[in-house]
Amino acid sequence: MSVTVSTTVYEGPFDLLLNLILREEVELYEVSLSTIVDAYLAELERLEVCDLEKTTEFLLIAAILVELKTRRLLPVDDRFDVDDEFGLWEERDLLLARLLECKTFRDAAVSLRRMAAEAARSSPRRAGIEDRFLHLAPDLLAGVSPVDLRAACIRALTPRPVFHVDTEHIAPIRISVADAVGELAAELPRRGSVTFRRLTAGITDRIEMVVWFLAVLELYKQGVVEIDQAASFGDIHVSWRPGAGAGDVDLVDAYEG
Amino acid sequence: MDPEVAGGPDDGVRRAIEAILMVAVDPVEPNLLAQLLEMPTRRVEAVCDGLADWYEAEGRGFALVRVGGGYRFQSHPDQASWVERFVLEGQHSRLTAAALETLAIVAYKQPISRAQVSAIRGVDVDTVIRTLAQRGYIEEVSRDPGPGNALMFGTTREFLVRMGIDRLADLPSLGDFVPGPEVVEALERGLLAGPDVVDAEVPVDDRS
Amino acid sequence: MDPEVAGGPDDGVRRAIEAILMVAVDPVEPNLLAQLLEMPTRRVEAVCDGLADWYEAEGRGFALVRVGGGYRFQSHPDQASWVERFVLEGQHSRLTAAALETLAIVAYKQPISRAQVSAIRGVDVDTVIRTLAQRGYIEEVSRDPGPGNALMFGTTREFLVRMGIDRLADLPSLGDFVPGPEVVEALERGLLAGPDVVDAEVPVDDRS
Repeated sequence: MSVTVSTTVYEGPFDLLLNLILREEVELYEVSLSTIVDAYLAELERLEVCDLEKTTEFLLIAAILVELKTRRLLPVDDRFDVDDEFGLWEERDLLLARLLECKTFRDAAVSLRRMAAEAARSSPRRAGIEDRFLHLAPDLLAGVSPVDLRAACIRALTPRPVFHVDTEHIAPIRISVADAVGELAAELPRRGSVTFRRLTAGITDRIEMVVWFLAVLELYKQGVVEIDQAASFGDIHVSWRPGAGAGDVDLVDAYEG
Repeated sequence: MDPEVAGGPDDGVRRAIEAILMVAVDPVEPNLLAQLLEMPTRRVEAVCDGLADWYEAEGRGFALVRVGGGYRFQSHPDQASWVERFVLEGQHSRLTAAALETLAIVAYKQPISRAQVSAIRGVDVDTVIRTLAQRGYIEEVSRDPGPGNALMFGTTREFLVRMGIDRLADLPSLGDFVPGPEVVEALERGLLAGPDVVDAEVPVDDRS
Repeated sequence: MDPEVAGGPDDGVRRAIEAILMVAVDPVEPNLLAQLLEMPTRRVEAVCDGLADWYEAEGRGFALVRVGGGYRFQSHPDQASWVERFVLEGQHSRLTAAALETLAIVAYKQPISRAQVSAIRGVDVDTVIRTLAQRGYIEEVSRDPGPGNALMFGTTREFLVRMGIDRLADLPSLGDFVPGPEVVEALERGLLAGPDVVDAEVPVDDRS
């Protein structure tokens, strides 16, 4: 199923998720992650000057989806950790609560917009007092000194604080999932088994890390690698399945998560 | 004939109020009117409400409304198209959906800190908060007594005026917006699909 | 009953005029009303005069008068004592922080247009500019030579008197204070022909 994601159709990170889920037949599992990542990258390209707020929102939603999807893609066997499972449910409930809250305020905002539009149909009287009463009006500058005026001027002309966000984490992604799959297919048969940690040593960019992780999952889906994690938070061992050739790998054109 | 029209017991009060509201720039609080006219606030309110009803019944092109804690004259909403022709200067620029959502959160949860708004919206709200403050819809109202002493924001009188309401209590109840069971269910279905569902779709056989 | 009250042939016109005059800040010329309402000036005048008579006959606390070439609502002369009380007791007796900042910008950056002040302050300043002008602190001093011929404002002699200084040069210097880029841009823009003109070619304001 293809879901078109446009950054202009949502406001706030949970909005996208809301839209996707509430569009009835869309299962989160079926939402194409690559569509979202691609849209994000395209948006970054398009925005010569980054709209940081928008890109950050985008990143956040992408991260949430990645997290949820990876959880579902990961094999669940009978050795699953009860605590992990419990934590997962707890996290889902939290997310659900947040989504409900988000929806509540989104609807409240729609209502505010309607109220404001209705109120804007009337304009207030603001002609003020007639000239004949002006002499009665108190001197508004009583107690204001030239120094106060200077302070007010500086206050008004001071550069507005620049909205600063650490842009490191939203640097454009250099590698696509398809690229990573290709590289892994070329590299892994030679190396046999390697930990994910080692595989991604030197990568500090979280999104790039996610890209590599998705690539590994893709290979796992295709049945050419095995994944093994001995303990929670322990190293993930990725091993090329004996007998599988690099040629068996379907070099995804566009990753369809 | 309506007692507000002429000669009634409140006739002098009515005329004074009409004159004062005609020169006022901001909504005039009933308390102030009561103080100036030396009479109970309740009587002032009764006269004002009577006047408002009378203008409406008479089909005047203007209205007397209670907004932002006071009374004011304004053009009648159904004359909006004529007033727009006359007022050439641009109307208030519209708020973005993001700004409105933030505004809704501040309105219903005030006093609230930037970080708290941020937590609900899931994004950094610094820019939006600054825009809203600059437009005069919200302002710093206090400091969080807890650690960090975060600035707490609340809505302004300007906000009430822009929403066309008299006080915060006139906002629709937040409960009206809590999603219905069908939405909750849809969200649950979307989010909580358990491992069972997933299992069926993952190529289990290939796990060796 | 008077034909202006309701349902008469001019009812729609009457309501539109009431609405427009209610929001107008200055007297509105009958020509302008005629143009907006797409009807002969004489008919507009007839409706306005009819309205004025009717308010008077009804004993409203306000009046519709023809003054300075146009029509406007104002408080009824016989309510002057109440309005005086309101002006003396009800008005804010100090400038708001926002108004003071606007005055300061005009004082230090004059001559400056309303649009420039608005761009610097990030909000609509019409009402504040009007209040400051009405109080005699600022006035129109020239017109922007560029297209649009925006009115340029400066401070008055009255302002100097209130500040207790002899001339503008006596205002304390802003020193080496550097204004924000949006301020520089706003000041530059006013000197330009139009929005199409490239900003980069305009010399930076050297007055500050």
